[in-house]
Amino acid sequence: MSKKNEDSPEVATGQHYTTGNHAAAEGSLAAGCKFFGGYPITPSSEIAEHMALRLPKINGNFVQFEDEIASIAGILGASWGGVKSMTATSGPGYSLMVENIGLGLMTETPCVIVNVQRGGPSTGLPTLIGQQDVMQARWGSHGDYETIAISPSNVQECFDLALECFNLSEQYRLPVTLLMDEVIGHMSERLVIPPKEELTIISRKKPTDPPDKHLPYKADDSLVPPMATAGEGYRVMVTGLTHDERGYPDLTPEAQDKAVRRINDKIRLNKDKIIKLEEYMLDDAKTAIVSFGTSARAAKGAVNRARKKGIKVGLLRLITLWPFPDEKIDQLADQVDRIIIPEINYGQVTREVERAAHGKTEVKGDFRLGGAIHTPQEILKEIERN
Amino acid sequence: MSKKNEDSPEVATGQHYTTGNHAAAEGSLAAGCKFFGGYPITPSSEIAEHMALRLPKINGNFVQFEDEIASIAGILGASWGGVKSMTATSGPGYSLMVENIGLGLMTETPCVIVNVQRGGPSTGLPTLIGQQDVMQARWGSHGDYETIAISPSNVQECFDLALECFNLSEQYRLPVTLLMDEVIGHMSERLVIPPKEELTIISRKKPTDPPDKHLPYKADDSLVPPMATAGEGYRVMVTGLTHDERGYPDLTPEAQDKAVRRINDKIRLNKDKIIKLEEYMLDDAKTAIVSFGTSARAAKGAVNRARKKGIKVGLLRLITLWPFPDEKIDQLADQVDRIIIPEINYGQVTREVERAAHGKTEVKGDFRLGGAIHTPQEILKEIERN
Amino acid sequence: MSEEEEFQLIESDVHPLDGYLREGRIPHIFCPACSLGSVMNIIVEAIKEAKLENKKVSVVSGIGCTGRISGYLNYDSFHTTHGRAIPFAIGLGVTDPERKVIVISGDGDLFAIGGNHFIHAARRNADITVICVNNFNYGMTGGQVGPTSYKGQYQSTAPYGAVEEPFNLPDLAASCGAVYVARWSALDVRRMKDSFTEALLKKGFTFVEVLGSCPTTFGRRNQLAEGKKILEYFHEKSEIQHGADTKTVGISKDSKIIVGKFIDIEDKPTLTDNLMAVQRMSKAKGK
Amino acid sequence: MSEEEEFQLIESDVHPLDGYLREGRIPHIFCPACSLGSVMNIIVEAIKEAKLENKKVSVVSGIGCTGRISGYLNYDSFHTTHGRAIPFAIGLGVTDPERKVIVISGDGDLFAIGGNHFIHAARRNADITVICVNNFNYGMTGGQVGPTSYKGQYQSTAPYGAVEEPFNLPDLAASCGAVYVARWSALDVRRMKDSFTEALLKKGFTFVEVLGSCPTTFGRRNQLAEGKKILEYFHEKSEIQHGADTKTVGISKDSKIIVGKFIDIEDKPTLTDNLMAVQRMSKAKGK
Amino acid sequence: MSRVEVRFAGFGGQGIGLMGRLLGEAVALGEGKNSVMTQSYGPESRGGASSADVVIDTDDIDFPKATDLDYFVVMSQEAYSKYIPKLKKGGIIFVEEDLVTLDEHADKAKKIFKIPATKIAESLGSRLYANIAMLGFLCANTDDIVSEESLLKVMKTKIKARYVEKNLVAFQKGKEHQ
Amino acid sequence: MSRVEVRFAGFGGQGIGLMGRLLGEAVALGEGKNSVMTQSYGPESRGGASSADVVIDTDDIDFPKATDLDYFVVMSQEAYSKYIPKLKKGGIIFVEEDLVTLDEHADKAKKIFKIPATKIAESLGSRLYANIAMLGFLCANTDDIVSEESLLKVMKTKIKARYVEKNLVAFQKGKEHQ
Amino acid sequence: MNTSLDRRRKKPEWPAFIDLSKYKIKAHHVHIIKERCKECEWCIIYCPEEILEKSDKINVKGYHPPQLIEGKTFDDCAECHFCELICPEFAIYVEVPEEEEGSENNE
Amino acid sequence: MNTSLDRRRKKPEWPAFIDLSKYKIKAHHVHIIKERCKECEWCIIYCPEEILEKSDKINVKGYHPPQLIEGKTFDDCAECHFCELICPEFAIYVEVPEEEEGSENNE
Ligand SMILES: Cc1ncc(C[n+]2csc(CCOP(=O)(O)OP(=O)(O)O)c2C)c(N)n1
Ligand SMILES: Cc1ncc(C[n+]2csc(CCOP(=O)(O)OP(=O)(O)O)c2C)c(N)n1
Ligand code: SF4
Ligand code: SF4
Ligand code: SF4
Ligand code: SF4
Ligand code: SF4
Ligand code: SF4
Ligand SMILES: [Mg+2]
Ligand SMILES: [Mg+2]
Repeated sequence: MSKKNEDSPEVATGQHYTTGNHAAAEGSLAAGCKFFGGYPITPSSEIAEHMALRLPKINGNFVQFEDEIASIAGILGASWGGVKSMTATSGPGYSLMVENIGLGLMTETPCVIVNVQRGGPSTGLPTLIGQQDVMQARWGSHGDYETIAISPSNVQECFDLALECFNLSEQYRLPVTLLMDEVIGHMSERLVIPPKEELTIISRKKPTDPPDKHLPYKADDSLVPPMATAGEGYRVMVTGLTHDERGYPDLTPEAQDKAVRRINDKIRLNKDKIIKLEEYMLDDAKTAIVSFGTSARAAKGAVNRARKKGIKVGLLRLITLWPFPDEKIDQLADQVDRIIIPEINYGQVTREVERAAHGKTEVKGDFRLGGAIHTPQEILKEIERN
Repeated sequence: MSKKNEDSPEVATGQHYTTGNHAAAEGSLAAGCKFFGGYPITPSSEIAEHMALRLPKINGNFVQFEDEIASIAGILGASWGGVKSMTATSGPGYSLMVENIGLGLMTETPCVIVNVQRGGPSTGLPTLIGQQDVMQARWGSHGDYETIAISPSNVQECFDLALECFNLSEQYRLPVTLLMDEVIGHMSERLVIPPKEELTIISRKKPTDPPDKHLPYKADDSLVPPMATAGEGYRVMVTGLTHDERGYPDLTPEAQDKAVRRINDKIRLNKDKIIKLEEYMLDDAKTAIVSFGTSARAAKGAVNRARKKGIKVGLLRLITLWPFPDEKIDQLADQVDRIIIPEINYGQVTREVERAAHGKTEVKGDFRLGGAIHTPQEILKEIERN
Repeated sequence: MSEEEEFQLIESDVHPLDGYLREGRIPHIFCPACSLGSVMNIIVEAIKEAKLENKKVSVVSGIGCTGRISGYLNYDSFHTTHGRAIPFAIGLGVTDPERKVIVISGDGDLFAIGGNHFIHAARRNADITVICVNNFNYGMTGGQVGPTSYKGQYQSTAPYGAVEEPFNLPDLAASCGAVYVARWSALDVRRMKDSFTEALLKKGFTFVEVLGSCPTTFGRRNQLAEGKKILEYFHEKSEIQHGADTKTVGISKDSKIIVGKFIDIEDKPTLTDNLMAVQRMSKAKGK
Repeated sequence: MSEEEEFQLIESDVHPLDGYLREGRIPHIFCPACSLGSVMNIIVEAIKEAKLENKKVSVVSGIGCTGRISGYLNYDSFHTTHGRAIPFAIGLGVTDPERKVIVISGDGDLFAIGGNHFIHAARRNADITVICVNNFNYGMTGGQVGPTSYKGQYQSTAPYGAVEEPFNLPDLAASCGAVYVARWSALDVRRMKDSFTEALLKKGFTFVEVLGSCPTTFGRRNQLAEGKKILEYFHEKSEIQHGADTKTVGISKDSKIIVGKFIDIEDKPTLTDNLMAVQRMSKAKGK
Repeated sequence: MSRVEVRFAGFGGQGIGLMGRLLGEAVALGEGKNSVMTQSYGPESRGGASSADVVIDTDDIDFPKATDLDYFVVMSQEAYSKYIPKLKKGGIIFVEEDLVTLDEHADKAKKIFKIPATKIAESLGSRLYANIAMLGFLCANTDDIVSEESLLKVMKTKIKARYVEKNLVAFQKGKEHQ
Repeated sequence: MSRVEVRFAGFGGQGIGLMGRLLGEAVALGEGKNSVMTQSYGPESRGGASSADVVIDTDDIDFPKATDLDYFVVMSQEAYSKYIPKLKKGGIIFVEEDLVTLDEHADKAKKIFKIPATKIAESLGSRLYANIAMLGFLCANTDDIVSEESLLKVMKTKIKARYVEKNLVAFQKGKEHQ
Repeated sequence: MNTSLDRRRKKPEWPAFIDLSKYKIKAHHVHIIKERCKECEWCIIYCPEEILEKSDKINVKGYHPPQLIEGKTFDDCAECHFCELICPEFAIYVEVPEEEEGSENNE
Repeated sequence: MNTSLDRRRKKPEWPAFIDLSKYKIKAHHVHIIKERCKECEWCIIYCPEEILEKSDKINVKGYHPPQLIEGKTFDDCAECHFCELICPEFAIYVEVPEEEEGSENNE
């Protein structure tokens, strides 16, 4: 894929036939990403490779670090240097990153981490699909935090949602995870990239008060403080220790409550604005399928087939996995007799649905443990079982 | 603390006044731990320090590695070398270990990891309490797995449960987490260590078939295969890749299903044997407190105070956090009008209780975000609120 | 007697460098007779001396007593995670080639958990100045043995004395490609300042090792329980050997301590130079 | 024409070394003309030559094409996580001083993500033999640039050519304290076997770098698309210099490639020796 | 038009993925239809079996993998044995005749096209052109997948400049093979 | 006997933790009562405020921290200001008189004992003995906490051999201080 | 087929990587496991006696395993085992008959 | 109090770490922020002019900040700033009056 538009070379406006990985890279470039720090890992490496090719041309920098820990640390540094930054990895690499993702969460550093999921645990199935890192994206790092994770189901969405990840990351000031899977990452489909003017691009809010008045961790009602970065004269003070509004370490329960509560609440209280869902034939459904990523494609296939047979079934596709759409599930639990969750893991989203459904409907996971995806026929069978 | 018994120098039989950290170290030694690989971190370092002092005397080895990743890798290696091994850390270190904890889970390697929890996320409150790593202990590493995590509430339990962790780890062949917290770790109390003969010590099951017939990853009904280790002539083949019963890499969905399902099911199906709970005044309770670790002490104080006032309240103390006691909570949800969960985090066990209660009772978390513990008075107030 | 007569020195509430420190953060948390305060002092003096524009200076640390230094300094400062100051600094640095990024951290942070980042940054000739305060142990966590502890040194996790060979930091830096390498003890404050200044004014990967005094967790266990004893020790053992072959400057118990400027290489392309070159090439080639 | 006449060589189904390989695992996954198969072959020959007791041999790898070698060998074998073979091997090794632990892995595994473990293991003089097959790139993941890629080398993440200085592996090993350091190209099979044998018979941290042929992901992008071209390249460029100063053996594009045995030090206490000493001291002192 | 499923299969190094990508793109950008191309990799991208599916439809494509093959293009014995059960009854097989021996499973095929693609490629100097020869052969003997024009266009943009010419010859030779 | 709460407080380096540990162990192993000792650390164990709580009870001790101090042993101004609100009305204060200036909050105390512990310690060669001098002073002026015998026994086993003697002297001097 | 011979001509003297004098020449067999060969040609190119060449036959993966050059016999083999050591596929090896007699018909 | 003087006697010549000739001597003030001092004694031990000593006074943390040795005056100070540079507490510093005159009463 080569750039089409000389005026905004970061946006490869036009029609392409490409992979989810390349689309995610292009979406990131379109969002304004100027720094990629990463370490190769199957099945995500094509993202790094594409960024290595594209970034230098738009005066961005690609650094292949010595490992994933350096990569995440490097992109946090770059974000504080004032540029949008990202990395891409898969399960084993994400596991290595969790400590410093925590630093990003605590210091409220915007950046994007792509996890192209493969089968796990451990080295598992390096080249085959898994959707087993859903819970890790939420709970992988120590300490209390809320976070955002988004899951695309086709190549176009890899572009759109990569861009969205940057927007959310800048708006809410946190590392956001684009949780892809191997099939989406390696699948080729048509991708249409609009002209730059048609894209909505959000960047971090900047402080307006002068440096000597500025309190870098004081937030207004949005709960998200504006972000001064290095070199702007604000003499930012950034620490992973519990800190006060000045950013100074303050190792007291009171400071901890204030700081940690806010970084959690800025997501909890803005859930509705953040969460994206696709509802498909749910209106009259008595059975709901809840699914995401590649699985959701098979699920849609199953819904189509079932509807042809007259079965009242619909699909709730979770585009946003975290924050979890508790309210929507609760509502759905009131409506349907059964929720089926096809997922390529041993019951991760199913657990969350179970929690949010409050016992009001039957919740049934349909699990594959990795390496292969459900077929529509298999899910249809599950729908028809009763 | 010095050894008292010349015959079994690994068991410091006698009465001591010591900290939770030292007690956990002694419990590990009593369990037969002969290798500690670690990297210091507050508030866990005293465990390493005590092991450095004690292990060489009993022909064990203490290696301070260059970081936590090397530490966990090292203890996995030692376990395959045929000895019981352990490490101790806190949140940031645990975060660095999750990738290789995954290796331990996938390769079914017994070992014990102590996490003395401090306040997080990130560097957070290095010297102060948190209970914020409960979910991480379950979901920190990528891929699907089940695991065991245990939480002591006093110094004696640090000894008893450290030993129990080794037993479970050897019996079920997996890394087990002793999830302590800063207050328990640093608190001094009386500790009574019984003579060696009175301790139950479990070691990994060994194969009985000859090397040329042996299938290292073939399990019987227990779902736990016997474990041949290096140097025994079995020519073990250990890999974090998905593998077949021979241990050979087998990168197919079928092998994945078989291997990953079993390592999950060996815990899921043995839940009842693994889970340890303390029930306190629950029989006639209309309000239940569910708590663990240091918080459970304050909770017990609150129950005592409330009972004096005639309030029907009881405590379910989760000694085992993972696997989670779903059935017990479900049962409790049938019995009580309300479950209150005091925990030093922003709602981790509360989420699980919410899931397992299936909407049958009110579930209310009572959160502290770290650095301080609830007082009995505060929990009492929560009990009395209605 | 008047105050003046009693104390004779002129009493004051403020220090000329207070403006370079974050308001309200002094007194710092360092122990009495810990040289970290001195090093902090000297860093500020060197930044002044090098005439760097204040807002173009960033200070990055990992975790440890030494790592706390960044947070006291009134520049853009970043107190990251344990061992990760260097990659953070690299990311920060490449976003603006005019920025001067200083990494200040401890021996454990930079050479135990962070060792890999150090050798790679030196190899890449990343544009950062790394200052390591080597106090021979992990101060912050209570005095465990570390990769610079000498054989026979007692620490909480080496109750029978350390047995491993320590790293020779200047040699490690040199063999991985650092363009400037110096070592001074905490007593050599003026030479330290000169080295810091030189390092700051140089492009590429520059490294200064400072032998620090840690009376609390190192000294106490090694018959050097007071800071003044440790400085005395440095004073007795130090020998200046500019340009010494770094292979020869390893430190062992009771040996001479070779200090000085060991390496000062000119004109080696830095990471920033290389990234710029890639940008140029990418535009030249129509790939 | 009979079979015999057509092929002339005697057809067979089994190889004399098959018993040293895990049953049913050949053919291996390595590409045509990848030297990893040869290295595997030579490791087995060296273990035989060193007359090690088979059940006292463990082979540990990280992740990568090279890392797959452990899994084919019919010894106790451990295919760990990326970069972590060395600390795993240390833990494994200390549980039985009689065990010989061989680490075999790639340049990325041992020197990118695993670099810290390497330098620390060398510093500690851990009792392991580390064999690195340096194929100048990350083969397994499709050919990314790595810390041994030379300047100007093309790889998928260096589409404009690599710009960073590579590590000089023998020098890094030497400066961290390895007691045995040698380098051979994939063509030097017999000398490689001798070096492996020597390394296996030595106590402490021994290191052999093998320059491997990776036609698929390295060669293809660098005008060396066939394995035979890479071997030819090694053949042309190699020069044996036993005992060469390791500082001088760095590899750059089109430069000479110095191979040979560079370091062979006697009688340095190993990690195992040191741990034993601690055990003795702990029993002596009544602490 | 309803869904058409094509699977290319062989071993690593034969350029199976490229065949899929070229066909997929030719369909999606050249023919105005939808197409999804997915690949299945062996251990981290080399050795062993390799396959690529192209699913073609005028409608949206929900499920991206091929399950009932309309066309099975096979270039190794291992791949043949592994995937032949997936061939739709009445599907069509394209086979590299020197590397694959068919068995009774192939009987369900409506038609079988055979080509010595590797030999053809070797005659052009490298076995690496075998995939494109096969693609030419496929293109010549089908009419509901893709036009030659679309395929050639994609080949010219997607194949590295210095290899384009030889590949076009290989394509031609494949096309002409009877 | 009901719960007794003792808090020791000062700054890092004064040996506050040791005071707590000695008292806690003396009670638990010497007096047959239960005791829990908890510490609160500053930033990773040095500098700033430091405190140690000892809770003593004949019953099981549920909540391990001190909240209503029966005894407040204070050795720095900062610690005094921070913790004096926690003193139980009618509680007792032990204070290092050279380092702490009391204020009106101290009025709620039943009794206040003052000692120049640091000066006493300095007279023995090091301010490091101040904590033990204070412990002696505490022991001499209370009767519901611990016996001198139990304390001395613990001191002899828990303090490094080479420092025991000086500490015993400090203890004695503290005990004798009026 | 001459490719391998052409290549060989480019090579400098052999001793750079193999010392022929070390290996005494005697009758023995060179074995091939033909389905394993992946045609790297290393045995062919680096055989010090230059007795091997690519065959025309292809194996199941389409590779051409080595064969003896016409006119060469096992007696020309130096028994240096170089082909055996360098073959990455465990496809070629040299076996010296335990007894000189009967070595020709041990199939 | 003589401790620091005793210590000083052990020292070899000063130039090893400070070159006195570089600093011209003139009148100026040495300032102390006494609550910051933690009594490391470095300013005392390493003052090349040996004009400082520990005072008897204690500050709020119980430390004894330095004072001028009896009989010494600011004129004895070499203005080398060594005490200022080495003080880990930012507690002591030297200020040269802008103008020589009036320097005695700038308090
Ligand atoms: C991941 C992680 N592991 C361990 C720690 C605990 N820790 C904090 S500082 C430190 C070592 C400090 O030693 P050094 O870098 O030498 O600094 P010093 O305190 O001696 O100046 C350690 C191990 C941590 N904070 N994070
Ligand atoms: C934590 C982690 N990060 C990244 C990877 C992906 N990965 C697998 S092998 C490899 C590099 C292989 O390079 P090298 O060690 O040189 O081995 P080669 O394949 O070249 O023999 C990488 C990056 C991984 N498996 N785990
Ligand atoms: S512990 Fe050591 S390094 Fe840390 S502040 Fe105290 S003296 Fe300094
Ligand atoms: S990619 Fe390279 S190193 Fe890996 S098997 Fe193929 S040729 Fe060998
Ligand atoms: S052993 Fe092999 S390489 Fe050596 S001469 Fe014989 S055929 Fe040639
Ligand atoms: S060395 Fe082995 S694989 Fe290569 S051509 Fe010879 S027999 Fe075939
Ligand atoms: S400046 Fe300070 S150190 Fe120098 S002579 Fe004056 S008082 Fe002494
Ligand atoms: S150097 Fe500073 S802290 Fe030390 S004694 Fe002098 S004034 Fe006090
Ligand atoms: Mg240190
Ligand atoms: Mg490699």
